Amino acid sequence: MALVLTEEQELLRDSARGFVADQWNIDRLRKLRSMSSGRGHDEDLWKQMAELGWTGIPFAEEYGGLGLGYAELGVVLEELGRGLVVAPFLSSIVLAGSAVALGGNDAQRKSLLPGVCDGTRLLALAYQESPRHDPYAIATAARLDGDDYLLSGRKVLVLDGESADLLVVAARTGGSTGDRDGLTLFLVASDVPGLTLKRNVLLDSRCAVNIELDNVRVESNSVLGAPGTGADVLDEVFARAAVALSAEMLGGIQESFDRTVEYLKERDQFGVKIGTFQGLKHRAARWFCEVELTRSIVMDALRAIDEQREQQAMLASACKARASDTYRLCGKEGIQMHGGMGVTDEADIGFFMKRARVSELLLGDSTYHRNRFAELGGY
Amino acid sequence: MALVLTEEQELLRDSARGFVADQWNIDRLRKLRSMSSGRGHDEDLWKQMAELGWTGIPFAEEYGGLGLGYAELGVVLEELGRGLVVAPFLSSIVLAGSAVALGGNDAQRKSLLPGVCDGTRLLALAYQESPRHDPYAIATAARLDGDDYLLSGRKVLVLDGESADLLVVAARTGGSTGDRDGLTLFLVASDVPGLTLKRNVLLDSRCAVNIELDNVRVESNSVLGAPGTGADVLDEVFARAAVALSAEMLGGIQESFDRTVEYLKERDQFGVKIGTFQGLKHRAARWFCEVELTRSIVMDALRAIDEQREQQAMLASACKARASDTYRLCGKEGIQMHGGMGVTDEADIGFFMKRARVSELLLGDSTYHRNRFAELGGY
Amino acid sequence: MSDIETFRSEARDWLEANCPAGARGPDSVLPDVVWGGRRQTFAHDDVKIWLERLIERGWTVPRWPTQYGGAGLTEEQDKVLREEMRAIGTRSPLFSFGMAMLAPVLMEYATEEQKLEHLPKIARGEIRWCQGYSEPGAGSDLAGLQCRAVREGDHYTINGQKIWTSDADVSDWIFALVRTDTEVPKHDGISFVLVDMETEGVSVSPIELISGASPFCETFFDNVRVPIGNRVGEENKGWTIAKRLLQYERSMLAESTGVGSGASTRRQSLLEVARESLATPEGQLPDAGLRDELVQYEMDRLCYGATYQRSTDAAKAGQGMGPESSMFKLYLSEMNQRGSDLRQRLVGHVSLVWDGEDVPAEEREMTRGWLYGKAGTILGGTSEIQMNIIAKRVLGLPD
Amino acid sequence: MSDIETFRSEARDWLEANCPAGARGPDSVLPDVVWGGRRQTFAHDDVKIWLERLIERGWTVPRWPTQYGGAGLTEEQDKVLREEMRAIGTRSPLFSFGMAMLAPVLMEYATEEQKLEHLPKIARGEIRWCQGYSEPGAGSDLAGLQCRAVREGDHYTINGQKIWTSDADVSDWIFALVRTDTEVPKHDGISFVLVDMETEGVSVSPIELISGASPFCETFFDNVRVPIGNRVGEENKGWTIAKRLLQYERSMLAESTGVGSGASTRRQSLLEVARESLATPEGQLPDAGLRDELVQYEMDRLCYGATYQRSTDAAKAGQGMGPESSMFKLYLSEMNQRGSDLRQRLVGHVSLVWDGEDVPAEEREMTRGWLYGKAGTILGGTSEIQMNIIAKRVLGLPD
Repeated sequence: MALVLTEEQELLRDSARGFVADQWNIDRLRKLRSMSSGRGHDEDLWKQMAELGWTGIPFAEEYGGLGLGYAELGVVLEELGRGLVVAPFLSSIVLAGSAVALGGNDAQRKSLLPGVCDGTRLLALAYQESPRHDPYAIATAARLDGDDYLLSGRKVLVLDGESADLLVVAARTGGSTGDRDGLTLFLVASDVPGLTLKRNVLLDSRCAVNIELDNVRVESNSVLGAPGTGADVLDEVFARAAVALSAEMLGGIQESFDRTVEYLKERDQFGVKIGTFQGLKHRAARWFCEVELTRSIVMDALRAIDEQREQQAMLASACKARASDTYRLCGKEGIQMHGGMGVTDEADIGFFMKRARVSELLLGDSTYHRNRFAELGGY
Repeated sequence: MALVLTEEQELLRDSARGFVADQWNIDRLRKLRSMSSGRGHDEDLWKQMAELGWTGIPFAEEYGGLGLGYAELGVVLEELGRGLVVAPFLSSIVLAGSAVALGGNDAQRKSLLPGVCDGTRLLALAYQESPRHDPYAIATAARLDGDDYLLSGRKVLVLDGESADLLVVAARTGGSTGDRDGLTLFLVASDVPGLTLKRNVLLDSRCAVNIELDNVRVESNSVLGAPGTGADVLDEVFARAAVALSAEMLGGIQESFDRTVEYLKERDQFGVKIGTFQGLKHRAARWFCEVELTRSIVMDALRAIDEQREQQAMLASACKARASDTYRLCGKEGIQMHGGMGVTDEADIGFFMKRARVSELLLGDSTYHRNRFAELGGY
Repeated sequence: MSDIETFRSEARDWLEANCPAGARGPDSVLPDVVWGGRRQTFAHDDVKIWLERLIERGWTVPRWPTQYGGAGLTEEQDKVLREEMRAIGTRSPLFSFGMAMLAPVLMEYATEEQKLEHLPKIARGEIRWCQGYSEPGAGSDLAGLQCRAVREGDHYTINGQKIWTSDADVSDWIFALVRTDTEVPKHDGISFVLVDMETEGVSVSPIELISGASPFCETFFDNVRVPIGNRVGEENKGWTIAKRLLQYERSMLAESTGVGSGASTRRQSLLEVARESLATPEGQLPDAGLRDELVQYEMDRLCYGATYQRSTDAAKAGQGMGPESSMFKLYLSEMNQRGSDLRQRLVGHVSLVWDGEDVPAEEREMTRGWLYGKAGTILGGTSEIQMNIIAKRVLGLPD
Repeated sequence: MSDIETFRSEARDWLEANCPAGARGPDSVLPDVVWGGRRQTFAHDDVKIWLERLIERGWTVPRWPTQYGGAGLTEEQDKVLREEMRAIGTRSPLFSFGMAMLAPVLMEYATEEQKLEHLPKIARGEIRWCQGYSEPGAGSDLAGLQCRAVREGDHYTINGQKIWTSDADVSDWIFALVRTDTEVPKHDGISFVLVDMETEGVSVSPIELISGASPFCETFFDNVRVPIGNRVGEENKGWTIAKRLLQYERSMLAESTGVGSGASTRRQSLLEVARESLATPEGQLPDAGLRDELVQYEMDRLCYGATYQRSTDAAKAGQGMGPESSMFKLYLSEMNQRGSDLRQRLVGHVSLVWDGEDVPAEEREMTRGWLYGKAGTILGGTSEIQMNIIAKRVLGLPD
């Protein structure tokens, strides 16, 4: 696949861009962050996005999806990221949705995915336990009790977990913390006895919950696919999700860059536009290069998923590492070039920096992915 | 000790600076690099430096030294480094000289150091075997044969080895490559049977030899100090030498910075001095900060040796890492800001870049020292 | 016994007799800073008592002349006094922008009448001052300020707006730069005036930052009448005073964020943070990239600390570093940002929480602090301005 | 069979019949580049034969019109021809600055007479061209050039000096920018002229670089008489042509150093270098810092490769990237320097040898190459110039 948008993809992009411009503005982030309870997103907005079919993009038509690819998903995510839209896209569609699509048996897929595709069912993936992304550092235990499993442990940073109906929970049926083997995914309703959610509003006004599982009883048919296959599913889910998240980040990267360049053209200092200062010009030029390189690797990594290229996982790591570093640069330079205004809550640019930080640490920052890239490459 | 020069140190600095200005110029480097044999330095120059007493600075008076400290040694080395002077100071005085002073028994010190102090005897330290500085990666074997030892192995990058009368050779009397234990230092005349020198001219026009040892027979009294104490001596020698080398690097750092700033003030482009361009101004300002930080840590690390501070070794690593990175920056920015002229052999600035590279890799680059710092700090 | 030893002995005795228990030693309840001013309150009686006793003795500002509220101590005596205070674990409970920034320029530029009017109130912590320099339109181009003071008989009428006036909402007076001539080059039409914030027409509005509520405010002047006598120095010559005050401000910033006890506490905690959060049971950090960054940060701190030490030693030896102070502002603010950022990444997910039920309050504060630190390279002179100053004043590069 | 399939079949047959063994497949002895010109020699007969046969068919420059020495192929035919040549492991043996840089601007700006005079000789590799742009005093300010051409009747008399004229010592003609009017703004007094280097008064002196001997020269003009007819385009309008030629130069540089087979060979070797030099028996790199740098470099190469691909794909889709070519020059030259530098540090001590008896010649060449690479961010437009271009042309930042 060529690294340009097809005509269809351009139409999709224009439609998404128009939707975001009409239906969303950054001021909503100021409201969302002060809500101490309830769903962390706008249900009406989500319904509209579902009606446009976006929530079904990556799923097969037999499950109610559009049967499109990550190239298309990336187009939509980029526009959502450009507007800093808050919606359970990454959590329900990409993370938990992919886990079901990749790891579930046919019955599970048939029962769950249509609701995911039409946006009526929200899923969330509960895997993280350590301070930083570390997929095998899972201690949560799943103990057989008769025909049932009892789950006990603690999960953190479950994105959009407060609005999810059903959680995909990674737990151990064997091995010990840090082992790749012995991981199993479970489908757990969010209102079962023994399960406690604690709600956090993140820096970027999104919601995530921490979860306590205290001998939560689930039936054996709530194992997603087969016991012990958790790591295989998670590896693939994370490789895809890292790229999808990067696409969303790309939108914010581009927008914060564009806004700052505009500011350089408008803001007067010492009687001239600050964009005339070579010190800032050169930094803007280098920043431009980083944005372009990020766009390229995101487009390539999205297509690598659709083409099932062998290098997929390494590209995903290169992609997320670059997106993390570039978005971080956007936060730093965006604020610095906006000067005093940049650190006020009144200016929008700070929200890009905050989204950058959350996105950076989600699913592994550049340090994590450089390490992973090296491991995958065998050095 | 305060981080300023005392009056005596200022006098020493002025004297060294005057000597370098009168007796040396960078054009000599162009000549030295094309000499394919002979001593890699100017013997007459060395004699004069010895007469000025510099070669005896760090040694006790009982061995013919001046009994001064590293603070003073650093002052002289900085001026030598500023002029890119080629002389066996680091090799004979700092590396091998310290090894004898720290590791030798009294008889060895009495017999060897007076000649080192008055410059009539040149020593060199042969330790390195691996591609990069790695003090315990020594395979050269010292095998007991009756009362003698037979040494076999290969040494690389023995600085000024072509002019040394006597080599301090690190070899194994126990353990295996990579072990800290089992290292012993030997005094080996450079003309003994079984020892072959291969001469290399380095990038910066200094000389270093590779050495083959093929069952070189040495008597047991040529063990420096006691068998098995090699690593203790080397650790301390390298901590000191890293700082001394950093002081020398500081001179080149300062000089290449000063020359480039002068160039920015002189060179016309687009009808103005290139020093008016803010892009270059800001880079020069940051470069200035790096130079100042380097000066501070070098001064502090030199005094830490004289005060025998506990943190000495960690400071030495922080110092060499910083000096390596800053000198490298000097090479990069110095050449870049000199533009096309900067890459011609006619311009002197390139010689600073070349010296920077050799100095960077000698005794460990910043990567090595960050790692060492972490190990010493227990993380 | 030499004079200085006599002084030491007397100081020790006085401190022993007068420093209340709550203001010293491990039981000290002294807050980080008592800023003074009309709205000052005291959480503990001992803090108030200690302040009052120091004021009485002139030891809130020991080196100031006695007529201005000080004790007229020599540099040497001052040093001894500080040593003795440290020995019992106490310090002066009073610190303010008035003491650190305004007073030195008043000493240099004000009339005797002005000094007698204002300095004693600063020394006694009666009046709290804030700084009216920056304006929304001017930013780094400080001298491009527009706040206008029109002379009308015996007073100026001031109209305009200041921004980044720290603590304006809790301060009593403001020292401000105003434009008194619009016809001349921008540096030549500025005056330095002192304004009582209770004057009609002065209003203050706090600024919310990316980190939430902040000490910064916008301060508005709407036909504010200020007596001519409140001007310091000549009319239109205020820029000289302004620049001098900025030097004092930079020194204050460098000292307050320098490599003192605070910073070294923090150092400790960054490595501990890493260990707690990520280390293996043997104390090794498994993530090579983070370990490398941590080492680099630690090394940079050593280099910065040595540079700060060198500058102090050079100053003692009479070799001031001058405009190199810009280097400290530039490097330190960025190094602090890096350190703070690294800490956040080391602790991972809890650092992402803006608000929530499952994250300790001190973690949320750290996150707010990290965000607030983004201002470090902007306020008080942006990094770009510091680089300009270094290029021009230190390196002598042409304009 | 469609036209294009017919063409493919014919091309294949012709190649099969005419490409000699030494110019194809694994046994190819084709040198990296045959530059042509009067001093061209051939190390192997097959190379010469192959060149002659391609010239005869117009396939050294397949898309050029036949009257200029080409074969008038369409873009599609050209693509097919390349595919067929790749299939038997051969390529055109001729490449030159004349083909890549001069010819496109001649096509656009020269008179028909000039085209007929020069293009066929370029197509046949008879004349080798070099570029007379830079001057010692002008540097990045290319338009500030001083080399003077004074019109005297039917000729110009040229006096001045050019620098960085690659391969001037082995070239036959030079295309040069000269100043034909000193009274007007600098861009408006420049003309573009073609000069036979055998003309009296032209002399060449090679430049020694930090890496040793180099292809670069200084070229001196001492009262050199050049016919007016050798000027391309109007007098004093040469700057337009000059800029256009620079675009072709940048494209050439981007392609020749792009992510083709050469670069990927090198990629292979950098990781291999690391393994050979430093790896444990299990293939792990023990030095965490170097491993991290290596990974970063590898990732950057992927990003750069994707960007190059994207630009190619965009061009195919008719969405040219335009001045973004400056991005390629800027990023690639720095990335190459980093890669080369990293390699040197990976191999360690042998990389430090300038000359010596105990280091293999290819290692010394790598070291020279690393040094030579320092010119990558300077020659052909410094990185600073590229950043200026991006800021102005791509981002639209004001002057």
